[in-house]
Amino acid sequence: MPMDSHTMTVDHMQEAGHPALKPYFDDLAQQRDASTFGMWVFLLTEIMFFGGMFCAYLIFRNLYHDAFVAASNTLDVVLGTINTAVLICSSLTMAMAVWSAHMGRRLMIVVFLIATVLLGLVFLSIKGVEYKEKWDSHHVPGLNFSTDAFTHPEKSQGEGELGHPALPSDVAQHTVIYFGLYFCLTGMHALHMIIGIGILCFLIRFAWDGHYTADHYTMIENFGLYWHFVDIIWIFLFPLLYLISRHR
Amino acid sequence: MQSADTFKLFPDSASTISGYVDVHFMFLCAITAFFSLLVACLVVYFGIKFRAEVHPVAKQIHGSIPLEITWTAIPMAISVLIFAWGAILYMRIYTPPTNAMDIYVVGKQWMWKAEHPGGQREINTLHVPIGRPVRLTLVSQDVMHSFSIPAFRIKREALPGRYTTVWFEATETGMFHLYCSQYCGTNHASMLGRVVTMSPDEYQKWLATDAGDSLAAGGEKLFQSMGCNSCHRGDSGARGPNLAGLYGTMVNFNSGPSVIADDAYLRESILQPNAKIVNGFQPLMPTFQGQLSEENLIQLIEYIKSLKDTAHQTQTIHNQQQFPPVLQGGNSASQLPETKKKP
Amino acid sequence: MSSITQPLPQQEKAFRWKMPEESYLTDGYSLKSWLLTTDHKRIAMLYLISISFAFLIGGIFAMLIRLELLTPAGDLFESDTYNQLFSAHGIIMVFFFLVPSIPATMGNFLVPLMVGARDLAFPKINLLSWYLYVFGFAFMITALVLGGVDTGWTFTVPLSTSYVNTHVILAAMAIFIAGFSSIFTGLNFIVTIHRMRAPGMTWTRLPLFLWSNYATALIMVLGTPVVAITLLLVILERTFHIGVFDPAYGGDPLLFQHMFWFYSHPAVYIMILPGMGVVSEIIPCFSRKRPFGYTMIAYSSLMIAMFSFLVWEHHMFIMGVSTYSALIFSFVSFLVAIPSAIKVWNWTATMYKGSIHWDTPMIYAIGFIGLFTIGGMTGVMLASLGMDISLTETYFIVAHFHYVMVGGMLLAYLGGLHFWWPKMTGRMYPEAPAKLSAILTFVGFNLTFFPQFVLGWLGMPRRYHSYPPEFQVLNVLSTAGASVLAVSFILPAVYLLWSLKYGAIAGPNPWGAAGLEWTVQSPPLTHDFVETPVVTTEAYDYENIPEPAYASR
Amino acid sequence: MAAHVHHAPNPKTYLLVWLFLIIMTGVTAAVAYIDMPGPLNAIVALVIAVIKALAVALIFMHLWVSSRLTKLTAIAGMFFLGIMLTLVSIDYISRSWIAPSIFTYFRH
Ligand code: HEA
Ligand code: HEA
Ligand code: HEC
Ligand code: CUA
Ligand SMILES: [Cu+2]
Repeated sequence: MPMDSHTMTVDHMQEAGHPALKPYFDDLAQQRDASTFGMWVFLLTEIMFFGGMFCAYLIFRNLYHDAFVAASNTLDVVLGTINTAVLICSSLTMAMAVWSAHMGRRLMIVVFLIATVLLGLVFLSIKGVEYKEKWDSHHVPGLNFSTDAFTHPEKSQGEGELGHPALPSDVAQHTVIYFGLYFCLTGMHALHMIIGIGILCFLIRFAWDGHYTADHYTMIENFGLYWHFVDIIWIFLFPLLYLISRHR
Repeated sequence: MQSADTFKLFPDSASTISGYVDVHFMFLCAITAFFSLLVACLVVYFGIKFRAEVHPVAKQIHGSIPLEITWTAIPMAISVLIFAWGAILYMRIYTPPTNAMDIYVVGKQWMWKAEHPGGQREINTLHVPIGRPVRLTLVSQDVMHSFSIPAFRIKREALPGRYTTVWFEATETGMFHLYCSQYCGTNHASMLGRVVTMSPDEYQKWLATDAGDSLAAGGEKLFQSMGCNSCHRGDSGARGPNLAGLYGTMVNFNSGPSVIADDAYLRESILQPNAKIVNGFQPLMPTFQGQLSEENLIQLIEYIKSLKDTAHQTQTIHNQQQFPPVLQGGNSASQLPETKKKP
Repeated sequence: MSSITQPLPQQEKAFRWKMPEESYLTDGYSLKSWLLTTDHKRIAMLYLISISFAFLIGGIFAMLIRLELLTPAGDLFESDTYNQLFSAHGIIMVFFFLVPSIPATMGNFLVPLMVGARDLAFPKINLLSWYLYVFGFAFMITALVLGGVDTGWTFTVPLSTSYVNTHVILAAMAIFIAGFSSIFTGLNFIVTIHRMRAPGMTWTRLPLFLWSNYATALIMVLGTPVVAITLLLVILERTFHIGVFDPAYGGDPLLFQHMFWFYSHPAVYIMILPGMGVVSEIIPCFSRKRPFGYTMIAYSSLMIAMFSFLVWEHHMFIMGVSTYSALIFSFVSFLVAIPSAIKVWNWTATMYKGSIHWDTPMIYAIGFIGLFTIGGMTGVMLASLGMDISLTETYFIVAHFHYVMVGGMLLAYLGGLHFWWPKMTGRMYPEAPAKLSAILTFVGFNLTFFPQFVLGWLGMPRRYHSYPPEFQVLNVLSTAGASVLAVSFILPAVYLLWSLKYGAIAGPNPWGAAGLEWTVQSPPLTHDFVETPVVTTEAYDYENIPEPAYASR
Repeated sequence: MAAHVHHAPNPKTYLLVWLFLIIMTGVTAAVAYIDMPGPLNAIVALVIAVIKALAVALIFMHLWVSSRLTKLTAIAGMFFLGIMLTLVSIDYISRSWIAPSIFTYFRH
């Protein structure tokens, strides 16, 4: 049973006066452990949160495969791939920021965090371009949705370069579900990125002020977990939305 | 019988299934009562027998593995029994016999519309003969409703956009309640009516009083007016497959697994014709979604069902064997047309 | 566990405890010191006040429902009003009262005290959780004030997405927000129980209350996000017609049912496990006995949490799901009943050869066992596929879940409230009226809800604002019972408030109960423990805990 | 300090993982243009996604060097998500299955 019970050691007695130690923790190790574990539990809820949408996606992709293929082909794989790469780069800079914090290098933390923010912004901008394209081709459910591009591909320009035949209207109408889920999934993901970037700005400020020391950088470490998690979500969204339904 | 009493303890039983459900219910009540009383008696008995005044010092007992095993195993065993029993009952209620007569029920906010094959229509009432299995095919025009006849011990959700089925065989003549039991908005509590069960003779008489166009006849008219016959001409050169004798057979598609042509399939074929393309055909058929009401659909389906297999020699693969019913939770037609059974 | 405390005075009758001069209650009196507190005990009190308010509102709606059902005709309210009443009743009672009831009040108060920590792992998040609750509740109240919501607490689609024009979005937002409050509570519990146990507080020494709250927290963390996203999709469906739930666009209403019940079935165990934990504390204490089968009770909580995620489809048996999956889910529904059965037997066996004290908490606990068993066994009846066809969507369901939620959880909540009242406030509640109200609750409850079993069996559908006359007598009985029930809930509200000022001073351990929370003064200090406690004895070491002579008996 | 921090990966590992992820991204995008039979496209893409996610979780998120409890938490997430996806799918997949005769045996 001694899975994780704590014993008093001389070591942490000396830390008792550490400015970052909260009064209700015994020592910094316990505090750090607790918050990292807390972060993981939070990510657990995030898995289930996105999981609900993944579940809906799974069901409808199997029910309305043809519609999903047609709709998925309107996405730009090149942009999607670039965005995936951008996000992976931002994960790298984030991991490096955590490592710098671990090494106690203030300036490096700041540099890497700023790099992360920038890459995040690049991702969002590209996403914005894609959304704009969806808006222009009337693929936004509820706002300007139309299935014309699928039922009459010859009329719409810029699209159909993959040369897909016209969809019968009863099949085409189900593309709304694809786009509905597309916007829910990528929108939720983007929202997480925006929140993340907001927090990053604070972290940069704190890091610049020298808040984080080699023995206390839990904030950065936990934020890193969050950022990587958002990356992982995208790693699944990318194939699900862009790749797996390209062929009938 | 529907009665003016203000109090009763036992519902009417008026179908062949009632007895089975009642026995199961009584058994479950007995089990529930037994365990509840057992627990209640034990806690009260211990509470009095060992009350502090007479039993000031507790005897510390840490537990007992044999006891734990016993009181896990017994409820387990009872559970398995109830599960099996309940499962059998469920299949009984949701698997219509092959010789059942069809009645269609459409739910909408806030009324039930019943359609008999002979074309008789009723609202919030359902006339049925006793001694004859009746299969109800339910669908909703708007939200979810639920069709409940307590005296028959049956209940089935009416879903928008999808058929569900349930069946019964009435045993008593009389009038019984019929409710909508799924909450469906403002007048949910008024979406009720009655079931009138009658002897077969009376039923025939009742049918005769209200004979209009049969559903199939109505369907035939629609088949012409909607232009179905321009493609489903029945000959081999037609753009669409021959529909005669289609019902109840296995249909193969260009891709994906084959299915049995039941009511649900016919419905889908009309509303989403291109979801599955019949082997050897092109996705030419336009969707009729929005152009046909639920009643129209029922008429068309009845008409297609009524088309006998005369010159059906097409690409649709025929399997002359009896197919076992499809169990989409009973949501689909699951029997062969009666004609198939007669030699 | 008690070994580290000051020895309890086994004293002459004349002994009187004094109210401690310093405690978490005296640590600042300003409104700010309450609203910005991060002290888990103060947050617990904030929660206690807010959920009492929610219960009051939900209860008033319940009384109005019962009043309408006094006569067969729908004469008191419009049908729309009635629909709004039961929707608001269900939503408020479930999401704003019963889900937070024990975890957010007693749980928040006791988890750190029981593990021997000075606070929860994330006190600020704990406060945030309360604010989210209040914020969510404000949304709900706004929805009600603006004209209500009439979807039932289950938000059935496509009714909620395309047909009703009431404030579905506000109500869904309310639940969405309150959901995060519940997630944060769960997160805090999990981390605290894993990471902040005092030296010597091994898993096998963990009080059963913590085991069950731990299991609850798991469900909160794993299940709540799913209902959050489901309701979000309902909102989006309603505003943007994204098509997932609405058959008019090709969506599937059953998918909504799947996703909703994926949370809401586990949620019913959020609404019972903490109560089971309370009962597991009360019964040993008032039997002066170690719980029979400690490990079985502890592990059965985890089993319930685990299995609760595998049974949701039993709410959909008649809705046209596949027979194969119905078979699986029915079978697992029986399995999930087994751990509950194990608990019931072990509690009963704990009383065997105990030294039973019939104090108020014990009366509630015993009431819990009896009523929960009836409620649970009727749940088992519903898990039977064939039986469910007849009973689903009738008053039988209403009776079933009130037996488990009111007869079970609410009784446990009240029992726990009485049990820990001295710890929370430093004062005893008055015993005589408390006993009276406990007995009244029991009687009123059965009178209210037992007739509903019969009504359901007769086929009376739920959510009906008028009904055929043959159901009248049973409905009148039920309404009569509800009035008794109302009195029995008003009573504690009165005497508990009274006791805040006039109650006898309790002292640290008026019951002679085991557990670290009883080793500190009542009410406890802001940081709970003066020094980190070290646990050296097994849990529930009642053999070695002296019984105080001066408790209210 | 908590011992496991010392095992935290170093920049070299990070770079390698990053390279691997970028390459995998390219591969999965390229492979998507090939029309493979049946569900193979989906399977390949998802297997690659799982591998990538594992790399991020294990190395970038330090899961590899984390405590058993943390690993358990991550697994629990996957497990319960898996339960949701499988059990919901079972309903949809088996709705149109043809009943084995045992189902109708008890009917009368
Ligand atoms: C606190 C809340 C709570 C709890 C604990 C339970 C516990 C259980 N519930 Fe209940 N339930 C609800 C709240 C709860 N329920 C609500 C709110 C609804 C309706 C929602 C709505 O539609 O609005 C509902 C609906 C509901 C249904 C759906 C009915 C329908 O709509 O068609 C079913 C069906 O299986 C069910 C089953 C069960 C079972 C098997 C248990 C089991 O966990 C019970 C286990 C306990 C015992 C079995 C008792 C103790 C055991 C013994 C004494 C030993 C003997 C045991 C045996 C022989 C088995 N419940
Ligand atoms: C926690 C859950 C909970 C609780 C406690 C209750 C409590 C009660 N419920 Fe409720 N009920 C539900 C959960 C709950 N209910 C749910 C989920 C539904 C389904 C909704 C739906 O269909 O969508 C439902 C539906 C429901 C119906 C069915 C409506 C219908 O289908 O048409 C009925 C009918 O009798 C009913 C009655 C009651 C009664 C009489 C009480 C009584 O026990 C209430 C007694 C309480 C009071 C009268 C309050 C008075 C108390 C005080 C004044 C003191 C408190 C103040 C302080 C402490 C400060 N409830
Ligand atoms: C433009 C021509 C056309 C019209 C008009 C048309 N259909 Fe069809 N129908 C087809 C074709 C082609 C198919 C086979 C391809 C497919 O499955 O979509 C078909 C298939 C079907 C099927 C499935 C047949 C099988 O063998 O499984 C049914 C049932 C059906 N149609 C009914 C109707 C009804 C009812 C109408 C009128 C309301 C109608 N059709 C109008 C062309 C048409
Ligand atoms: Cu229709 Cu209720
Ligand atoms: Cu349930």
